[in-house]
Amino acid sequence: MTDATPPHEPVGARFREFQDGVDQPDGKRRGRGDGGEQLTVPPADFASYYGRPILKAPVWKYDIAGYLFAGGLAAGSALIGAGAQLTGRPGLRKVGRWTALGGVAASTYLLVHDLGRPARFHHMLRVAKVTSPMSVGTWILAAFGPLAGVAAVAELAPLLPQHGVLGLARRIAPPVGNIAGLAAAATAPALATYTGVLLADTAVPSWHDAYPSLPFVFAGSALAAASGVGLIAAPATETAPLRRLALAGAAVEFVGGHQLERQGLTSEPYTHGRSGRLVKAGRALLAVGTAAALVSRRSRVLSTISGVALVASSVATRFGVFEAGRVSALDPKYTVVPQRERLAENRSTAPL
Amino acid sequence: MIVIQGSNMAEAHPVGFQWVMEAKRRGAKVFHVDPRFTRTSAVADAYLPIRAGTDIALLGGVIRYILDNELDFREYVVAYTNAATIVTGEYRDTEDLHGLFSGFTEENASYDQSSWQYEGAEQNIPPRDTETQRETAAGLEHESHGAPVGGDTQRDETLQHPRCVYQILKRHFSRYTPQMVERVCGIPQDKFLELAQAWTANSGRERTSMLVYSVGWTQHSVGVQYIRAGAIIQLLLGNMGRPGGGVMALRGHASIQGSTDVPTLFNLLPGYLPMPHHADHPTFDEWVDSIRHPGQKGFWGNARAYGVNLLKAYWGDAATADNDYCYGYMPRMTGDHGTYQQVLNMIDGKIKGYFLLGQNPAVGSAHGRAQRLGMANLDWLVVRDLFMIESATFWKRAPEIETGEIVPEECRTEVFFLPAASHVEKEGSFTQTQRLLQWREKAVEPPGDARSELWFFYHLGRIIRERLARSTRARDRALLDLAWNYPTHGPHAEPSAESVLYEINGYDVASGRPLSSYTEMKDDGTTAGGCWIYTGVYADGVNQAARRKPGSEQSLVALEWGWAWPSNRRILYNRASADPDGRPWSERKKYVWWDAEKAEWTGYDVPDFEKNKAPSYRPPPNSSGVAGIAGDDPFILQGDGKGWLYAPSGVLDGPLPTHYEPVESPVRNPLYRQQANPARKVYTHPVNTLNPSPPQEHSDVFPYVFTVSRLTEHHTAGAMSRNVSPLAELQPEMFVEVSPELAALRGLSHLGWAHLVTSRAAVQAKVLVTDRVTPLRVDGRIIHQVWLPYHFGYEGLVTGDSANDLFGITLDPNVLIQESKVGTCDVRPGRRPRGQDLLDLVVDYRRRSGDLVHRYPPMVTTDVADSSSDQEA
Amino acid sequence: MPHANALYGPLDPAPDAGYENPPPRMGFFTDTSVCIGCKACEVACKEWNGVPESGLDLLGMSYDNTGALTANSWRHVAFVEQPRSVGWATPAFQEQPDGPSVSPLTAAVGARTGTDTGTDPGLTPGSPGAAARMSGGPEFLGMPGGQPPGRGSGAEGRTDFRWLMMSDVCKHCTHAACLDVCPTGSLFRTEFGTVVVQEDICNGCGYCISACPYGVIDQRKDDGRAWKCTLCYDRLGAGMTPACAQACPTESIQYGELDELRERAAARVAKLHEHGVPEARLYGHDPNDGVGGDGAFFLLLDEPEVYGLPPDPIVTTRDLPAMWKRAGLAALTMAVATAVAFLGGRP
Amino acid sequence: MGVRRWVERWPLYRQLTGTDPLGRGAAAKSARSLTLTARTDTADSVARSVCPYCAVGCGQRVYVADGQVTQIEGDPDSPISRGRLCPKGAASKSLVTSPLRQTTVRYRRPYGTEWEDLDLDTAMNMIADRVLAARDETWEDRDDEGRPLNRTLGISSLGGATLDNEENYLIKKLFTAMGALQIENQARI
Repeated sequence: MTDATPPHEPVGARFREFQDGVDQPDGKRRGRGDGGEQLTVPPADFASYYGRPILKAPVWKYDIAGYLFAGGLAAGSALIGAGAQLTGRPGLRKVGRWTALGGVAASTYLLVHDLGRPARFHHMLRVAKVTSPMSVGTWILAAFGPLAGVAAVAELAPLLPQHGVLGLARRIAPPVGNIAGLAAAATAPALATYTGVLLADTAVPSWHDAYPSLPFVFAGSALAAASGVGLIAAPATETAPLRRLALAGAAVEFVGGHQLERQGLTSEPYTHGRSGRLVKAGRALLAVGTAAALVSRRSRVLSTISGVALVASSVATRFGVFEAGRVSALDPKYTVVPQRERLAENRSTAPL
Repeated sequence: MIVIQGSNMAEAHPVGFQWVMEAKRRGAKVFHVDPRFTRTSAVADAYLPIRAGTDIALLGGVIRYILDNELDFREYVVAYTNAATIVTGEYRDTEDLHGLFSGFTEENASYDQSSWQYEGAEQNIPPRDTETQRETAAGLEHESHGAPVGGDTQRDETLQHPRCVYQILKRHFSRYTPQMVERVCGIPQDKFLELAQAWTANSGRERTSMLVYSVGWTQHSVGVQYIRAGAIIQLLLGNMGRPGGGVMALRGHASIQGSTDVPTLFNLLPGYLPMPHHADHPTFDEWVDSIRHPGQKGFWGNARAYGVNLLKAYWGDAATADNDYCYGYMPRMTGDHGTYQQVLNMIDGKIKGYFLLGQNPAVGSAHGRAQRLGMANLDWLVVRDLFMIESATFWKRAPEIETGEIVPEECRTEVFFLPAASHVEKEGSFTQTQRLLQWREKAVEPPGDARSELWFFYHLGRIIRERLARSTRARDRALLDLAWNYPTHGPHAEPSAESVLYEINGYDVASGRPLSSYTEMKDDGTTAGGCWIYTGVYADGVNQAARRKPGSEQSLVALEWGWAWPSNRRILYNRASADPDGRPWSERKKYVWWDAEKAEWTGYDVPDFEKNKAPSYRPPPNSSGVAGIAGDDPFILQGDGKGWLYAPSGVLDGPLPTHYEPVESPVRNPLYRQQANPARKVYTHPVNTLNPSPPQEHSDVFPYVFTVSRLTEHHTAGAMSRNVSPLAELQPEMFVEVSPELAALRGLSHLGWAHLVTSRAAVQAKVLVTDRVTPLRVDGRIIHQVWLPYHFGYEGLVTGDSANDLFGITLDPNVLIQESKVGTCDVRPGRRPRGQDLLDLVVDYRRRSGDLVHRYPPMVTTDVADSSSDQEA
Repeated sequence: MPHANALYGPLDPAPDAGYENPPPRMGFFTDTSVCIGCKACEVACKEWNGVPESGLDLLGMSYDNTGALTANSWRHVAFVEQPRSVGWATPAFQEQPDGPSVSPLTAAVGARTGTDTGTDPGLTPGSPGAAARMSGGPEFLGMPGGQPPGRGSGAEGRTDFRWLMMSDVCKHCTHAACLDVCPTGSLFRTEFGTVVVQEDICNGCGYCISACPYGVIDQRKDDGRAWKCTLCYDRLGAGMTPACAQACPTESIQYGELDELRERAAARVAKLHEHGVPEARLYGHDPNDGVGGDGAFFLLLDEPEVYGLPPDPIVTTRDLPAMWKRAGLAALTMAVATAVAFLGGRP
Repeated sequence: MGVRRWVERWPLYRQLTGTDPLGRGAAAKSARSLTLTARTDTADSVARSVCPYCAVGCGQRVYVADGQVTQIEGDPDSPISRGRLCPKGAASKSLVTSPLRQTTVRYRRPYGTEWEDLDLDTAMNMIADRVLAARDETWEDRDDEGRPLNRTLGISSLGGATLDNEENYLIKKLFTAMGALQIENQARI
């Protein structure tokens, strides 16, 4: 037997990674001892406990990113539905209402699915806590969901027989649907924007620091996505407001997104890495979608392209923001450095 | 001040350590001396890194510092120790003989102790044959009392006589200078002086210092002398028998103290009575006389009563004065029958059956491979444990299966695994580290087939006696006459533990009244008692060990919590807490004192002195027994009532501690030509190879020092922690701690693998590179030490190689405890080879270091030039 | 009406949570200067609360094989090896033939142990660079010497050394973000002022986990619910001491009325300062800090982040009113934008 | 009535009508929290015991319910330990209730490759047989000079130091009467 490198058999999966890194470079270098070489590790400008995150990363799965998208889509669509209803665009109204229902159903499913104990979903209704955006959101969803449902179901009225009990329903449905549609639209902006608070009201550095802008990003993204669906599905003759809405949504999101990148160190995840790429992709798609919407006019193809881009933009933005939060929680840098800076600032401004 | 050395108290005894922290809070300074920086060092006021196995050199340095600067507590030393006693002119010191004392015989590597005696006492007692004493671990008999001294001694209380103990001590330790301490131990002189100054500054009338050790001291081939060295310091500084002083032996198991008091040891009977030796004790009278030494002073004068009571307790009505109380039934020792000798005999096929009772030698004993090979060569093995331990599954899971040394289909050992009851499933008493007996109540029934040892042995005895009921053979009389009638209760016929405690305590045979003190024991057969030092634990028919008056409702001494032997005393020799006139040395350190008005000793503790013996009492000439102890002789179980700085007999490897290198050491002894303990117990057996050490050649094949010990999170051989999930997860894998410097030298990386090789085995472990381990500069060389926990084995929730596999077997001569705190090894990166390759690796090391099987380290090396004139490469 | 400081600032939390005449607020003071790292707290907690095993992994983070507070470890003893002096002791390795310290390097290696699963409960890998920094202390700026360890000796070697140990636990904040954001009321404030997850209520939404500024509360994946220290709510109700504090051999973990603990802690810091340990400082004791003071606070010997604690945590709900305002504004913007889009095109 | 009680137990109702409008404390208390008790309070019995690990001798209280150990913790009355325990002592409940504990006799016959089951009585009798056989086979009556030996060196024993004094006493007594000399203990190690 000589000093040949023995076989490595990782004891547990958790060792595999460092086995690769640990047993080779340092050991060999030290073993030879031929001097001069730096035994260094990447420098850091802050202290931590074994470089480990101070915070727990969100345990939310991508369900929640999906929820953010679906909820926003539902809210925007409900608004569009109501707008179409009030301005006499039945095709667009139908699309809006159906998308709202679809969105809220999906978001409810995703929300429940993400729970560790889905069977206990109803525990959300034990309390109503203004300190808990999720509680507030639950109650908003509890209000919005049925309303959106009624509004959407009302669209089925023409399928009902003319006579009998169902005939009565056929006659009552449209006005009930209209009331429900307007009521849903009234709660829709809250549904779209509370999610900004949902993320911001955490210790996750990149989310919390973004609290002034996240509701706007999400509001804009919701409008853009809903407009996108409308552009795809609604009769071309009724989509004019959607082009304006897409533009408005894009504007709101751009402004909000711009702020996201101006909040210091915790902006980094929005501009770098996978999360940064997602956010950037979202913005690029938003620009493309908006531009396409503006020039599409009568072109069905362009409208569809625009719609798809806008929806994709919203998805990318939500996933990007979601991922940025995870990244910022997992690196202690984003926790320690801003807090240190804040302490230094307080110290320098504190009276002696 | 508290000096912790040879102990990692915060890790191994965390709850006891609360008192150290309490003292620290009140201003005490804590010093920790240890080969590596531990959790104890982390909270200590000073940490001294030391080379494993050199503690006597450091302690000797402190002794020299005290004597040179006359910092001893002179009044205490003159009155209470044997400093003034004059030693015979025959005595020659290590100073004269290159590290040997006078009286050494090379043939049997042992000392004739006659030249160590006090002046005038040379012929008074024929010193027992030292070789026999070594074989029978006779040093253990002194756990409760000192060795005998004959007649009256001559004293020079000015301490000027060249042959008085004080002057002998001074000369003996003269070469233990700070420079020498640095050279031997690797402790910088400043650090040494910090310790020595603090120790001496915190001792005297107003202050006391405490010394704490554990198996870091005992598990050496010179282990007993480590403790002697500590005791000398504590005596010189007046720290014995006083509150906040003493030498604290922190023992490692719930009732390991009890296991020596009521021993399951081959050489002892309960109460430290010796097991009869075929040549020394053929008759009852010879046995008794060998204990009490007619004409001797002190409490051993009553040894006949203790012996008779034990035999009465064993054989009851059958034991009468006419048959010497059945002394003839007793088995006789002929030599060393200790656990390591047994294991070698097992390998040689001499032993048929083996009981393991809550013990796991496959992991917990030195030289694990020898242990497993021994077990694989038995007829039968009974394992009683809570868990399926390594010692029960060696026949299918031992490392030797992989190397082909044990083949299940060819291993004949029949194994019985019997599940044992846990500590909450049976009642009984534990004796903890301060001799305190505490009774445990039974909480629940044991599950399934699990039973207590009490049940097992009672019923095994019952069955065996039933089998032999019609026997007429003489050899079976001892079993048939045995007093074996214990009341039983419950569904499993569990014997009553209290009835056993009652027998241990002793009782009046006629009335059955429990004895309240060993002074009530009679030598005429009218009383019986199983362990004289425990008499009183059942005083007044009350289980005193079960007393649980809350500590908050008592003084700090807490005399009404449990029961301590002897006679519920909490600090031994506490007469020394008062000055010769019986007054406390100081108000701060008041503990036990003479109340002149009532003419009795009184205080916070039970006085360790005859209650009404005045300080002014002087024994009449030629008095013996208790009457021979003067009113100012606090050490009443010593033959002369004095604390022994110098031990004229009883310690087999010298009257004074001397630094010898561990048997396996990379260093030539810098102090003397004599390298290692010349009187150590050696086993020459093919399985027991030893790594070469200077002045032997090839010691550089094993250049590094390794030491092993406990982690807080695990318990000894691991059965009680590696099978318990909340503990297993806290230290989940075998590891080795190495210094950054050794890691660089040997190409080890943090969390990578390394293996350690000795001439016995190779053991692999994950590497923890840490600043807590430092290289040392020893005698001009850099010495690297590594540390391993010894808890791991191949069974349980977490497993790993066993550190004890690395050790060979060499024992301390006094008590036959193995040197398992220090050895030499090589350290290599990566995992160890497996199967035949593993054997080849070890064989290769043996080859490179000489033909070790036939070449043991020489016992005497005084003919080889010492290191100063023979600088090693 | 809710208290003016209901979301931020000094507050006695139990009355604010609707308890009339509550018992005094109870808490922990963990004095790390006397911690011996025995981990009795970790085990005693698991035994009492039936907390499952948290994995059998050697992490190489000194003696810390637990890694972090998780759903399966409600007490976590941190171990930090540093080549720095500890005020009460003389330099440990003075005059030893040592090279430079290896602590930063081993910490960097230890940082890489773990998995990416985050809370399984598992242990998230750390960043080696940041880990290396921990053992240097705040004023330690460069990496250890530019040569392999062992090369140098004497004066340039390490001499000082200290081994910090600290038993971490849920802080039971005065303003507990986990509790604030819990949508089910599973997390609630007890009459003792502590913060407890009610296991019969929690539906595992996970919001509390992102909200905790200390990274304490955690989801147990195979169970779905969130778990953390309850400060032994059941034992408190029976007038008993929490399991960890009861077990702690050296009184490093002290349990009692928070007001009294704060006084005790201040005295202890003063004493340590007096005895040459100027780096001793309290953490989480101040009712004016970002979480209104912790119910479990600490005496530390280094910066909080060295122990894995945030240096200046602020409860996220402090900004909640502002967040709602921004959300309202955004909602309004959305509504207006929609209105304009639909109406603006029809002059 | 049922509906009313149901509503009154609804935390939201308590929020709106009680002292805890934000629903962060009293109003949110669950049914379990309202009835929570310490299991030490509801134990059937408490045994006063001593920790089985090291030799410090810390006091333990062993709580039992339905014949099972439900908790082991430090005994605050003990002047030695003052109610404290180290991690090992604190793990005592896990020790005695460990699922890894063996509760049945296991037997490995010579040259066997697997464990077999064995009845406890049978095992006791088999062990007694083997002890007597080994003793007879290796009995030494006298030494070369005719001095008594009365012993067998064919039987060894190694005991752990977690055995009780009473157990050690019986072990030593029986083995001594049997002539078995080679009785050793952890105390030697």
